[in-house]
Amino acid sequence: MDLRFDDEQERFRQEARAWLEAHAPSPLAGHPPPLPSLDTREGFEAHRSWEGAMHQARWSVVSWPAPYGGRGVGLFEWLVFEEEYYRVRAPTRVGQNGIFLLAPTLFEFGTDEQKDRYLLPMASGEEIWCQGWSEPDAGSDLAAIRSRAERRGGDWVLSGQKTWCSRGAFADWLFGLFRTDPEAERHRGLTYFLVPLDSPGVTVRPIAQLDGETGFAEVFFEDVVVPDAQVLGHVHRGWEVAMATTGSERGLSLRSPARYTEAAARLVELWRRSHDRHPRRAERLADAVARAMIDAEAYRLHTYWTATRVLDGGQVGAESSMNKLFWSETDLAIHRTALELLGPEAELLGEDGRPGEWLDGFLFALAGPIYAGTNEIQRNVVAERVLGLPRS
Amino acid sequence: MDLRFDDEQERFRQEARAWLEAHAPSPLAGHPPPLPSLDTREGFEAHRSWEGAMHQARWSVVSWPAPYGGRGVGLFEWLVFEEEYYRVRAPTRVGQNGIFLLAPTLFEFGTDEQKDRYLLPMASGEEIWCQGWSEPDAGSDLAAIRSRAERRGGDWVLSGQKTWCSRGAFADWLFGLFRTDPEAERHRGLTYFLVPLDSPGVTVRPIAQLDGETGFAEVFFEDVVVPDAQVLGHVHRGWEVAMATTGSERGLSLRSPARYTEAAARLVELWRRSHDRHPRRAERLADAVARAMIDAEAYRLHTYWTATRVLDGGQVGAESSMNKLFWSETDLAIHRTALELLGPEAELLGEDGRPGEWLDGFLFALAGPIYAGTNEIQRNVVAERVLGLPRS
Amino acid sequence: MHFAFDEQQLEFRSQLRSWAEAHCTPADLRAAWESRHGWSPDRWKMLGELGVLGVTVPADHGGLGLGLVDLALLLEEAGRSGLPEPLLENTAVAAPLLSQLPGRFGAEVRDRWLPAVARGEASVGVPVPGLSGLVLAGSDLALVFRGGALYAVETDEPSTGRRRTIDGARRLVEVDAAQLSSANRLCGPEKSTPLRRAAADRGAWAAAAVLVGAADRMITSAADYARQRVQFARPIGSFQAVKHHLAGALLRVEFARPLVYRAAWSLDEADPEAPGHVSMAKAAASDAASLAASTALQVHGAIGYTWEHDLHLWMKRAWSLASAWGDAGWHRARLLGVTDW
Amino acid sequence: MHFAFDEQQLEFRSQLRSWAEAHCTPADLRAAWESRHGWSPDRWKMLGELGVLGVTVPADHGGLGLGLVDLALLLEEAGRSGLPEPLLENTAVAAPLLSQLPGRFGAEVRDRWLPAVARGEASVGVPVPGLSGLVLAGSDLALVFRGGALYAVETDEPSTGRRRTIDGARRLVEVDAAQLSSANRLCGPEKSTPLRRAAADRGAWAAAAVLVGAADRMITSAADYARQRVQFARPIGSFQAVKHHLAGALLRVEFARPLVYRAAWSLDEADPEAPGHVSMAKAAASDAASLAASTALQVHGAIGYTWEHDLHLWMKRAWSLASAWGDAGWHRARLLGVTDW
Repeated sequence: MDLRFDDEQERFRQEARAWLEAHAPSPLAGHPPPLPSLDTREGFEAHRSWEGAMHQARWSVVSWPAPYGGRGVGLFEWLVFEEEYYRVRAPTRVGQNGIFLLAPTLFEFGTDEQKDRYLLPMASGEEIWCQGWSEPDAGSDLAAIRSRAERRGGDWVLSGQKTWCSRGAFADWLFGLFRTDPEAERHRGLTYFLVPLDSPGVTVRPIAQLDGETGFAEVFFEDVVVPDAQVLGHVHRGWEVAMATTGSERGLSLRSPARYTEAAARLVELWRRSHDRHPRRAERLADAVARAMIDAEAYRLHTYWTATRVLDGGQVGAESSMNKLFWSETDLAIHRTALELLGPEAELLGEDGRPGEWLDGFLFALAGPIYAGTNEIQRNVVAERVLGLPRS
Repeated sequence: MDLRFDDEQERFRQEARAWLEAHAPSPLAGHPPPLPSLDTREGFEAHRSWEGAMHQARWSVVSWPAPYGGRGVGLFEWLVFEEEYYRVRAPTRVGQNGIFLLAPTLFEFGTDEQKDRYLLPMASGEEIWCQGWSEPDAGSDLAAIRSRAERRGGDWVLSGQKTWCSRGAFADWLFGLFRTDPEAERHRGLTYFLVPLDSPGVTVRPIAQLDGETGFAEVFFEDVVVPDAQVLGHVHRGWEVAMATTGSERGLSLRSPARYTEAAARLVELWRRSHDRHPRRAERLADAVARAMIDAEAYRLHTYWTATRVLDGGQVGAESSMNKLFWSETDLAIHRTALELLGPEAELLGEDGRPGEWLDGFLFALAGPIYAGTNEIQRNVVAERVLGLPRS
Repeated sequence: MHFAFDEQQLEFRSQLRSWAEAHCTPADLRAAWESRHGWSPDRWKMLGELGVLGVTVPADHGGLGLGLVDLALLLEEAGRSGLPEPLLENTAVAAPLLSQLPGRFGAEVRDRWLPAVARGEASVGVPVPGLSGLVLAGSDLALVFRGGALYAVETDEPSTGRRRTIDGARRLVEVDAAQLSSANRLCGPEKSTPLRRAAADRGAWAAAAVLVGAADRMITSAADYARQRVQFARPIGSFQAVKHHLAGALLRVEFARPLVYRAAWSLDEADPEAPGHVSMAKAAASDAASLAASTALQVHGAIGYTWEHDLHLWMKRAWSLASAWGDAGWHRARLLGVTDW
Repeated sequence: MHFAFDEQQLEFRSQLRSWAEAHCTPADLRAAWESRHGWSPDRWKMLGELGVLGVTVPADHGGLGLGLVDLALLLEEAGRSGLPEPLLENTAVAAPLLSQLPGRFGAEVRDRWLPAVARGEASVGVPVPGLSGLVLAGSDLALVFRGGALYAVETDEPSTGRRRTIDGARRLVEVDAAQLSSANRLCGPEKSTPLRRAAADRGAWAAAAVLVGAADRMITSAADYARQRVQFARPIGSFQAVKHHLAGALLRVEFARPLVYRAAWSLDEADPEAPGHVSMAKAAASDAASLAASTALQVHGAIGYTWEHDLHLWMKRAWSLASAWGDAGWHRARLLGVTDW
């Protein structure tokens, strides 16, 4: 056991820190100002430019091989980079659906042509991806997908409807599952497609979320023609291909621990400040603050633990479900506690009419137990796969 | 709306208080010393004597009609009596299974002969009853009962096994369900029997509980002969008869609110004392203490609310499940919080080698979410009957 | 001892419910949120005509001269319907406060404004504890405690410090200190302190009543949704996880309710324990509504997270009122005397 | 960065597990609870022979001279098997404390007792924070902090103040103040304070490790039971309520574990942050074990509430150790510097 980062990792951290401190838009002093909200057209484009700037300096996808814009570093270096990224409160990654959800699948199942075609524009932010998993009648029950792809000539013709496509309002491409064999049962007969959202027949309907902004969208497909080159993995085997991606989503990459340790550190700061003005309120909430702080740290260490196992040749299995449960609950606990610390000010929006950082974070955290597989589904998975309890 | 007790009720309260203060064994100063544990032979008999003393003064069953030893008072007077009973920390009622579970059923379904035969000895503690619902394979799934009663000559012959019979180790009689029609499905074909535990063929095996004492027992029946006079209600209709009883158990009578308001008041006392010695621990736990106090009070008021509806001619339905969930959770919260207030002393037993009041109360409270229908079953009932959600 | 509402009280609730079903639909709520103050002076007038705004106004000022027990079910109904108008502030706080204003100037203010409130022709703003100087947007008169004194400030549109809250119907404006003067000063610390405390208690109680109604609505909506939404070829309401979430949330609402009703009684009776009873009610109702909100959201899933779905109209009211007038933690702390103020 | 145990550490754990399966069965635990001190000197000797008791004893005193990281899995295993012997107190607290005793008398005490502990021929008692002067029953030597000073008291059976705890294997005896004198005084406040603090941290850490093992065992047992127990013609483990209870409890254990391992590393490295890391570990492990206990009990139902069923052997250990060495609340408060002491 060795819990120190080695010299090279420390140098990598310093290099990342120096670059981020100089370039990252952030609410912190000494940085370029923060970007407008990701969920507006203007903010989306500003975030896209930031992805481009990161790509220029090769910080966009540090763990990818150099030909695709990365630095070919390992899992721990990626975690170190994330820690630095959140430390300076750099912008939310508008490219995260592509980079963290699709890219691992592309690396595993993509042809060389596909990798060459999609990875660089993804890393640079030129092409932003949204996901197309859910449908109106296929939420928790993802295998109930009804959107179809039919063979016509040498191409595929897509029809149907996807929903809750995060980033869908302004994204360029969508990845998702479509039913290619209507006779097959549920998980079978699905195929994984890559679809440009400017294709004829695609209609994007932005959906406003709790804060009134359009963080996701419905996407309608009417006879959208897609060539074979945009099928990822084997035809009819999309479920297995997709599961690799949802594995990464719920596993190590989507919600890096740095996000929670950073939020927990801010919570402790807020607590210290409020202790001066309202000592008894702060004493009362000390337990909840420390709880949130411990959970954030537990998540970080658990990730290191899992990362070590992966580097030693192990697999990430149902842990991804445990991770998802834990970070979503931790995120809610951090933000609920912060709002309690704010007391009567918790309900106020900012002078700009938008939720302040804690209320905004709370609204965001509320979605955590729902997306990427509801927490109810995840608890089933943990009970069945880890504890061996029988399926209902 | 009028939340005052009337003059007559206040006089009744004063009379009960005066008698209890003079006679009730209690840990409080000025009282006869508390009785030994109910779950020992010696303690059981001491508690039986106390029931006798209460009966002599007509305080044992205040709400029953005078011929059966009561005062014929109403629901609110009963609640007032319970408040006074818990206020002086009088002994646990060793007769409670009979008085609170069986008696309501006897009043509703019993013949005049049965009422004359059973109620007075029950009120006086001469005959202490235990319940015989559960069986090894019929716990949450109570309708899976397999103990049988067969017709032989003019009598019934009982065979099988009951378990988790509270007070069973030392009780005199058992009431419970036996299958009289083995062809009938689950809830049907059961009959409600009253069985003396000294009948030939009955074997009682005391079961030690968490604290090492024998609070319950297994009861084995081998060809136990029982006459028709000991059938309560119609043959084969025992389920309906029993449900009336479990309705009372989970409804208004088994766990009177006074138990929790008294415990919550002691908790607040403990909190005040610990605030002197460990102010920061106390500040930290103030929230939990207040929560417990509020919940105890909510349970009391909710009971008054329901009692008013019953007196106005309404019914107690699925509320009994809500009550059971609420008091069992409240009881645990009160005792957990007390143990936290005790800090490092929480794990210690008393000088006498027995758990002190808080640890003892905690162990007792732990059983709450299990007996009288697990809380999981109760949540199903609430969801299905109150919220109209579909059965699984 | 008779812990129940009477026929008249139940009947008044039914009337308000029928009215709200016609005039306070989710579409009406959305329109209100888009409007200047977040609520509608027209609907305010209708509430006056219904008699709702006069419940706590003395009969000699054009009201019904009733108490908070008579108001309880109406506020609960306001929570259930999501009514955006400042009902709780006017009926539970401003009207009783106006009734008690001391002195000649106090009598003038009362005589002018109480009848106007009862008729739904005016709304009187009161400051929310902890957010000093902020009153609801759209108030014609603001009663403001500052520096220990109580002032009555006529201003239908303070220009500075407009603040939105997470509840789109609940907007606050700051009363400019420059507007406070000896001319509109009602009384000094000695008389204003008990008035301020009483106002805070009545506000906390009323918020609790509204919260119980909102919580009830969210649970009912989620149960409706759970009966209809099918996944894995079953209504999701048949899954134990969904059942138990909803049963747990319902439990907290059902046991908060009698605390709220009892506090109303205690306030009406001027029971010295009333502040403690209010704190119990507000703490339980705040928690019940917060739990109902997160449970309803989880049961709805992504659809509940959208602006298009109506759920957020109640969730946001629940979050706002759970924190306003003292949050659950503050009221629990007050019960044990361990607050900062 | 390599956050994993090495082969040797895993192998040692396996050895202890095999040994415990043979020598520390539930029947053995019950026998220990009935015995004089709650644990068995014979098994203590066997633990010495296994090398377990020498892990943290320096090589020149007959031990392996290893650290807490090497001990972590062994303590976890002790929790899993319910081992009644005072393993955590001797290996994690007494041995390191003996190793650091100052002065000539300190050296004498060390030279005499460390090898005896390593061989399983003696047990050294250390006081539990907050229960001043109480040490485990059956200790041959007690190291006692009193009035700022540290004493070494030889006494195999203090006569006064025997106290049982809820854990039948964990009995405490009071060291008589009359036995403390200048003759057995090891050092004064200046030297004893850091020793006392270090001892408290190592004890809290070790308790966390045992708690994680006990929690793991309770969840595993409950899952086994849930697979077998049939109600409503289905194994109860197929009900979502049971699944979700157990998944929730497992989650808390799995995320407490790395906190425990990290704290061991930090203590071994004398990291200045180690006390905070210990507090995180103990808080998380205490809560995880308490939750595992109540979850396992609820899954078992009435059978789990009996003395005959083995579950209570672990529940009671969990309750005892969750409160000993600083409970979860105390450690969380320490993280923010808001404890009473």
